[in-house]
Amino acid sequence: MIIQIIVSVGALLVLIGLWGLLTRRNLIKMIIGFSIMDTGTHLIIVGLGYREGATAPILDSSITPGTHFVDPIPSALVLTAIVIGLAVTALMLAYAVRLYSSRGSALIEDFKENAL
Amino acid sequence: MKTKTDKPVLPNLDLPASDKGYFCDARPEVVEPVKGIWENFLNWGRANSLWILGFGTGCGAIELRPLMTSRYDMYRFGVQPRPTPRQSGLFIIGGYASVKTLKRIVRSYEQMQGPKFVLGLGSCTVNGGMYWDSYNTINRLDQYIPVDVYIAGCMPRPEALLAGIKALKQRILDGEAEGANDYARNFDWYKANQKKIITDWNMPDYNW
Amino acid sequence: MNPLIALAVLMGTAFTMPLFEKAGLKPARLIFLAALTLLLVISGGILVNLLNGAPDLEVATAGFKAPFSINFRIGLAEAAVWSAAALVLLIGGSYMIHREEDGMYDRMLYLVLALGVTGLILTRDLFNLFVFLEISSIAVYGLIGRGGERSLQAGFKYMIAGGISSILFLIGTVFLYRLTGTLNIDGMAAAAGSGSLAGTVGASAVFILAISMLIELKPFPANGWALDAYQEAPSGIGALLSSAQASAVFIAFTKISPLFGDRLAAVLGGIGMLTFFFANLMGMRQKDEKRMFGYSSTGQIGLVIFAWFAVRGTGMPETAAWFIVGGLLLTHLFAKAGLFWLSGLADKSKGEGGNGFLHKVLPSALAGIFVMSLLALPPFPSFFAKMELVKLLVTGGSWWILTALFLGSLFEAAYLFTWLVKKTKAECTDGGADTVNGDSLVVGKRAGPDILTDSPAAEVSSLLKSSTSLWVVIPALALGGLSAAWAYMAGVFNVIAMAPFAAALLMLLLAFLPGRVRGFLAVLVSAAAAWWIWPRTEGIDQIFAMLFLGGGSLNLFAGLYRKDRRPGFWAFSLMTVLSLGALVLARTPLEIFMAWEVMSVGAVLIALQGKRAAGPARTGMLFALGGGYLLMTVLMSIGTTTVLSPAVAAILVVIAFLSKSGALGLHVWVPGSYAEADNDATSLLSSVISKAGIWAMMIFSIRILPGIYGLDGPELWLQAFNSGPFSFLSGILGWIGVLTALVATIVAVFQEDIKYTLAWSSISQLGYIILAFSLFDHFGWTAAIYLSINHFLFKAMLFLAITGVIYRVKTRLMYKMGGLIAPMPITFITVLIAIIALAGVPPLSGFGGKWLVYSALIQGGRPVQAALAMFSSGIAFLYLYRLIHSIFLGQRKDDSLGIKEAPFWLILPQIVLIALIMLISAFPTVILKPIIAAVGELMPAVIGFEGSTLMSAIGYWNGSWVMYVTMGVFMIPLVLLLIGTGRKTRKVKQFNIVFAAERPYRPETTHYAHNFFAPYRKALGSLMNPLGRKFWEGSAGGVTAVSSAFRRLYTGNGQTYALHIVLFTMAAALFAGVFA
Amino acid sequence: MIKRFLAIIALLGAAAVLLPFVLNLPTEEALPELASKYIENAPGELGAANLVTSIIVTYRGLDTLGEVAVLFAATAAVGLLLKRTGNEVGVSHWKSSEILKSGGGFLFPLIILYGVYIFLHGHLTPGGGFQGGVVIATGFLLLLLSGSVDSFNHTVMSLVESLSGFAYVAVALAGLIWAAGFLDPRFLPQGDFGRLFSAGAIPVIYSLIGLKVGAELLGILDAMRCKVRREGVTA
Amino acid sequence: MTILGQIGAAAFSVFIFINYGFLLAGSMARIRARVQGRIGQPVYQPYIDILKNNARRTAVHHGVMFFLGPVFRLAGGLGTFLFIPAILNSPLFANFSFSGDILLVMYFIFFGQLGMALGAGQSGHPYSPIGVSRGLAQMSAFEMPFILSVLALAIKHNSLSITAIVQAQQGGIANWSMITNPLAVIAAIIAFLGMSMHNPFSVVIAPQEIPIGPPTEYHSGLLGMLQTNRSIFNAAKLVLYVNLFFGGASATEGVLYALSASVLHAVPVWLGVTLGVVTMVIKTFLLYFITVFVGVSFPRFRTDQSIRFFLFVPTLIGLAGLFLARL
Repeated sequence: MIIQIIVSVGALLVLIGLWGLLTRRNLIKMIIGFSIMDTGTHLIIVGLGYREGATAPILDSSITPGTHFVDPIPSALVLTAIVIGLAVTALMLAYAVRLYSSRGSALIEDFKENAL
Repeated sequence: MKTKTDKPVLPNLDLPASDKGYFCDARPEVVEPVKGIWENFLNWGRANSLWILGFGTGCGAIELRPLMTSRYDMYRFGVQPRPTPRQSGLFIIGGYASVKTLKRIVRSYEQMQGPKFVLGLGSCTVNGGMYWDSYNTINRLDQYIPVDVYIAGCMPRPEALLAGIKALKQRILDGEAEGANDYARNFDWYKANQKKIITDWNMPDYNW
Repeated sequence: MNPLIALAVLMGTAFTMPLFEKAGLKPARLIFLAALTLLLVISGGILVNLLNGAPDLEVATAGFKAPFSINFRIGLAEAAVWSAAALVLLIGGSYMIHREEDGMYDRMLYLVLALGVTGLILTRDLFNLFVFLEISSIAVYGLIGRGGERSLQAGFKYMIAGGISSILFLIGTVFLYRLTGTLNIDGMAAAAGSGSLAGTVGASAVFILAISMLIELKPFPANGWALDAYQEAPSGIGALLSSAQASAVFIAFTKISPLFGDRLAAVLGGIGMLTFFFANLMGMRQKDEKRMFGYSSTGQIGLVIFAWFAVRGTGMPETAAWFIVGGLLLTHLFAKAGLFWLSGLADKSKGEGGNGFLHKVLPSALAGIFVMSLLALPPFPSFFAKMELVKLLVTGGSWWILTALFLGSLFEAAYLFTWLVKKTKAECTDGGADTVNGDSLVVGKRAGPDILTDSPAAEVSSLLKSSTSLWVVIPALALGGLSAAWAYMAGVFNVIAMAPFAAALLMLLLAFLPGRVRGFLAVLVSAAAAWWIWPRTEGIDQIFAMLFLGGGSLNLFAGLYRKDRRPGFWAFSLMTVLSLGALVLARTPLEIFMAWEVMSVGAVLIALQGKRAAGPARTGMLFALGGGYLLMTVLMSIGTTTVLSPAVAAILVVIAFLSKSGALGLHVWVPGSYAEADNDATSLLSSVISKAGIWAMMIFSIRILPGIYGLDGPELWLQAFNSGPFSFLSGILGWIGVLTALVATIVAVFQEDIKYTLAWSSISQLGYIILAFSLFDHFGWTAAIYLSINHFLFKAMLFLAITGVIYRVKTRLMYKMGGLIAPMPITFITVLIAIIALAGVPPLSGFGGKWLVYSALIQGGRPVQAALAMFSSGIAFLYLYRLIHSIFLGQRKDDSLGIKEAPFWLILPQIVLIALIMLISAFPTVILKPIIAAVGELMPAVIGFEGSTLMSAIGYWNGSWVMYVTMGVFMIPLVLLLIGTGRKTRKVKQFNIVFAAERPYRPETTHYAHNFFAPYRKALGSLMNPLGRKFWEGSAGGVTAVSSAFRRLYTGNGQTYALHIVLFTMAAALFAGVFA
Repeated sequence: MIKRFLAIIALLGAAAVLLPFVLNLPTEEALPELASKYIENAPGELGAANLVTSIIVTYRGLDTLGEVAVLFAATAAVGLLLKRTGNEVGVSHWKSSEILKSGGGFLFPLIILYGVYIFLHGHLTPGGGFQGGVVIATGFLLLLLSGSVDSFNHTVMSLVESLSGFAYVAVALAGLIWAAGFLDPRFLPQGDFGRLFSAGAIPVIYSLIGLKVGAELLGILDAMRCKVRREGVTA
Repeated sequence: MTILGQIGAAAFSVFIFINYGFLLAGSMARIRARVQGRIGQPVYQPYIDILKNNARRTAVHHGVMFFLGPVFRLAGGLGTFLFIPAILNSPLFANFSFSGDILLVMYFIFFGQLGMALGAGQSGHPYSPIGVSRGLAQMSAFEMPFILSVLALAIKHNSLSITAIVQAQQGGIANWSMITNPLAVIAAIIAFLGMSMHNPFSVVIAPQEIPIGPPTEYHSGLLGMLQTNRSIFNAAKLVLYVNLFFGGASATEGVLYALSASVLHAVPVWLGVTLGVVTMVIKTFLLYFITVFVGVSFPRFRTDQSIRFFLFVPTLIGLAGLFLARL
């Protein structure tokens, strides 16, 4: 049941991000759209790893023999995904800065130099 | 083929230098007739096949036309008109010959081949006729080109022309019609007379 | 050799690059190149021991077995692509250093890109695949941005697309993990096999994964961003993008393809073919070089994707599948990288004049090799791969895909060849011989003989100075090695098939030797080939072999008349002549097709050497390739269940061969190519190479087509051609032949330019040969072979004589010449004998040909065609007289006063040809007996010799007696004339003519040559509009209009591209039926 | 207008593609076989309390290596794009509020200490190298925002970054030479479970990653900080 | 027949038909004069003209090809005649017809034209090439009807050899080609008009425009040779036409032969041959009349008009003749 909610919220975030990407003309807003989509995806990844009534896979004093653990692999994957998302967003922002400084406008349609 | 040995060459002074290469500058040569039966036979052939050059130089040309009609019919005598001097043997100078026409007459005459005959038609060729004192006609034709037969009259009728042709035929048969050789022998005299009267001579001295 | 060491070294150097930077630029660059070299060494080492039969290399990480940790597996395919990518990366690195574009950050990103590419190729783990995909993408994002303000925009659009694709990949991966329980691709494939992905979630997850990878491979509707990237990225990066990175992503794509269902596979294959077709369609209108290469590489990758999915369904063994896909992929990798680098180097050396340094020998040869390999021409691996692919499609009977493949390849050939021609042909600054084509008069300045400007020494030194172009040789060498490997695998790696390429390569390598030395070498090689082939063939093959090789050597000998080096001419003409020899000896369909393709493309390359030959050569190339594709379809259906109905196969084969010999309708390229080629090259083209089509039609009618349809034995296939499935052929071919002859002759009459006249005359003579061939009986084929030999003799004579004339008079317009009989008597005699023979006037051998054709036609029951043929030979008489009158007779112009006779090299072949023609005319039995015997083996003999008279059912001809009577009748009047008027005749000059009692003014005004047959033009005026040319130009115009319509799709706005991607995903989902 | 309409269609299409995922999610409770195996024998084999860390650092160590490379590439690319082009005008001091300046000064050492704690105890408590690095970077960001320092010492930053990266690769190679495979941490003793110096080389790897990530993010922030001034357009 | 015998016979038959050619030309001129009410030139005038031309003492030539032009022309005329069997079944008049069939004859006509054209070309005079271009254009046009008619005959008699065609037409007027295939004969006759360069198609040697066209620079001995050729070439064409279309002349059959056979029971060989020659002379004389009549009564076509004329109606007639032959 909780997985249902998490995954649908994740999917919703992806759609919102996509909507932002497709309609907003400002570069920064497009990048924000991208990061929303990233977050949505990460939510889906973690959501799929969750098991009802299970706890984080860290063996410390509070673990009793019978406890169930959540699936550790998605959480490992999500870490990498987040870092990669961070890297891509950083690079996009750098591009946005350079594009803005070169053209003085932040609207995507002003950058149609090499049409055809 | 006649190989070009050390024959005297005409100077062709009136030709511009650039055109000298276009024209042959050899002198005309005397070709002695072959004596005896063979020459008579050839003369018989030449006499009975007189080809007239279709070059109406003066008012006499109109007299030539009736000869083609059935009334006078020159074809009976083996005479027929030819368009180019190369192929014709007889050159009829009909009437006055202006200086301008003389230049063309000389070139056509020189381009005719072998035994060639000239028939001066009308008194203008004899002594200038009514134009004897005109500034641009010549008075005596045979000072410029050798003439075989003169037919007097201020424009003699076709019958007279036929008689003239008949007389010419007789001269050929007798072997006296050697105008070509005469022209070749005293070529310089003829040429001097011609050049005296023709001023715009832009042609070679002898038009092969 | 553990691949992980390579990974470690790359990362270590990348991380510590700032330290080396502190130590100075030199050491930093050294370590950078060292790392790349180590990568190449490791990948090469693994490839070598895999080739020596070692099993696939399995490498685990982190000390645990596969499912628990990430593992690498390197099969032969991965190793090959990896080492190829490593090689390209190394060269790319040195290119970057040479261009001084390598800051510290650039080198870091470059190493990371190398890391990404390696990882992509080797990893077997899905998420790890994603990580390496992101590594290479980010490295590329960084490197693209380097190129200046406009490359920033391209970089940003690239990132948008990359971002969307990575998000889709993530979602797909995690859902697949959730369903199959493992991230290892092999594990997933096993789980998919056991049905765990059957549900809607499984299907959509696989779909999303496939689409994300596909977006990375730049599919058609959604690759606007890729093309902007190609256009704006610096050439070095463009090279890597299209070669190393694209191949790595494709290998990754193939690794996950076992997961796809059949329907999804079909959709992806369809998208691949769509990409190939539309990318090339749009590439046709490109002005910007790099964007054009972008279109070409997206198209090629699309083709590779299509090939992968086409091969997948057929259950063919692994090696055969990779033979096709590997061939296409590796050729594209090296060729595209080479092209990008060459265009980069050319831009940099803009200063050296014109289109950079490409028109020098080595760079142009390299550009040629790369473009030819992309066009899938022999001997490159892509040729063999495309052959197998076509075989697959033909047996599968999928005609629409085949047409799309052929059309796409033709579009690609169009724009790549135009680029090659524009770049490698030095602008003919000195105007060349003035000419007129069709009706527009193009007057060029006086042209010296077209000698390459710089001497050999300068050439080699400039080469060494610009060291980078040495680097670019390496991909060419790699391509050569691959070609040898693929040829070996295809089983054609033998002396005969490979001889043309070896010869061409040798000639290009010896480019620094003086022209005449290489010329002699070429003549020796072709003569040796003729001598070698003579005992190995018999019957028709022997006759045509001698025509091809003997004739070829003669023409090559004539080529020695020019002192300059002409690198292109010697290489390509020798290649074409040897390929003709290979064609005669070829037996298997592959050998036949390979030899045919080399010959037809070689002919176009020979024509290309002419000064203004760019336009016509391009059309010629398209016709050559088009014909080749049709032929390939038929040849590839051999040995398989014959899907082609006999009529269709016959039509395809006939169209292919007729396009080579220039029959009506397919002739538009012939006049231009023949006229604009070098003068002696035209002789080779029209007298020797045009016959290949005729010989090929004969061989196909006897061996190949009957072989396909099981009609073995002369009776059977003769019956097939006269009344069976192929019977319609003889009628149509007959009419094509006679109409070609008629129309070509009429057009030839009105040409002002000699070479156009002779080109049209060649077409009409070929029309006669096709007419004779179309009878499909002993009489017809004897006539066809006799005509071919005859046409070779007098056409070679005509063209060589004309070469001499043009060489001396420097112009090709007939009315500007005149009176050349005096300075060039031997050339006059040659042309006189040639036109007597061509017109078919009795004493000479030409009449034999005419007699054979007409008697064959009458006996074959085709009087109307015979009448039209005789009428056209009547008209042929017109342009022949015009040719000899305008050039040799009439008034001699002043500027031709100083010229001398044609050079010795041209005169000797002409004398040999005159002797041959005289021999054949006086004793026709010498040539006709062997022909009758040779054709007699194939068909029941219809005509024969009784003594020296050739008897047919309805007529007879005694060549020797005709010659004796003519000689007798000629000598007696001559003697009479010499005796009679010879002595009296005096030689006079040109103005001693009766000019209506006036003196002629100028030679030009007294020479009647321009518009010689004006009344004919007035009488037949309406017949004259060039229908053939109008049709082909119309269709070409249509295609380019469609192409520019599609190009408007790419607006250049990043957001629109994102929209395209999402809509593309949605459309693909619809087709793949993922939803319900 | 057309674009807006197409965008809506595109969105609906995307929703339709994502719908099957949301509707019929796989719901079986049991962990997949691979995950349960990890949980059983990870502590035994590697001795790390935090199973996620053991997966990240060893089992899927190549991913992490790749990740570090990704971050490194991103930093290099940002550096490439935004490197000093020399036309910046000297940036005036950031007039930040008094609270930020003094608070920042006070909080900075605590944040750094907290960051170091995270990546040192990566194998025991949740979190690890990446998270620790990010925390350290935020510390420095605080300094930056508070305006008390206007630039960082580049040589130190790049030194730390390249050395830690090189060390990481060295550790990976060490695994190959002494232990069972590339990136295998077991060439160091496992020590006793739950202690700081346990689970072989995992803490070493994670701290190296922490340092590297911290330095890289700092580099990105530093690059972003310098505002490029174009004539006439004030930042 | 030994080689020498054949050559002797050929020489004899050439001698006969060359003189016939001269007399034919002379008599036609005389008849034309009579029509115009003139007495006209004597019948033997051509002989005198040739004698006069050869008797010229000087001559001029423009080069080797110019000098060889008339030789080519005469060789063409003689060759065409020698390849046609003049009289059927008489070895004396069979000439060298064994060396080639109708195609050889049709193409040998070009030999003469080519030589003439080359010689005229080198004369340097613009009128010659103009004449040649008109001549070639017209020749290529009238070739079409001639080809179609010849093909019709070849199809009808299923043979290309002239002797076979003549043989098939023996035995009375009913099986002359004129009767069996009238359309082909009409086309052939129109083509013959074109060949003979008489008036409607005399644009080639139009005296007023371009003085006698191609041979404008020829004179003395060279012109003499051209005139000899005109006679033998005319004779050859006439003999060819009679052989193909009007039953030819045979030494062993024909009307005259039947008459003399009824009188003499056994007709000696020499009588048969002479009767053959006489029939040939009569037939050719009447055939030549057609061209003279047409020539006298029509104005001259321009070249493009004649091309369009030949390629329209006569070609259609020829095609009809062809289909007629195939029935």
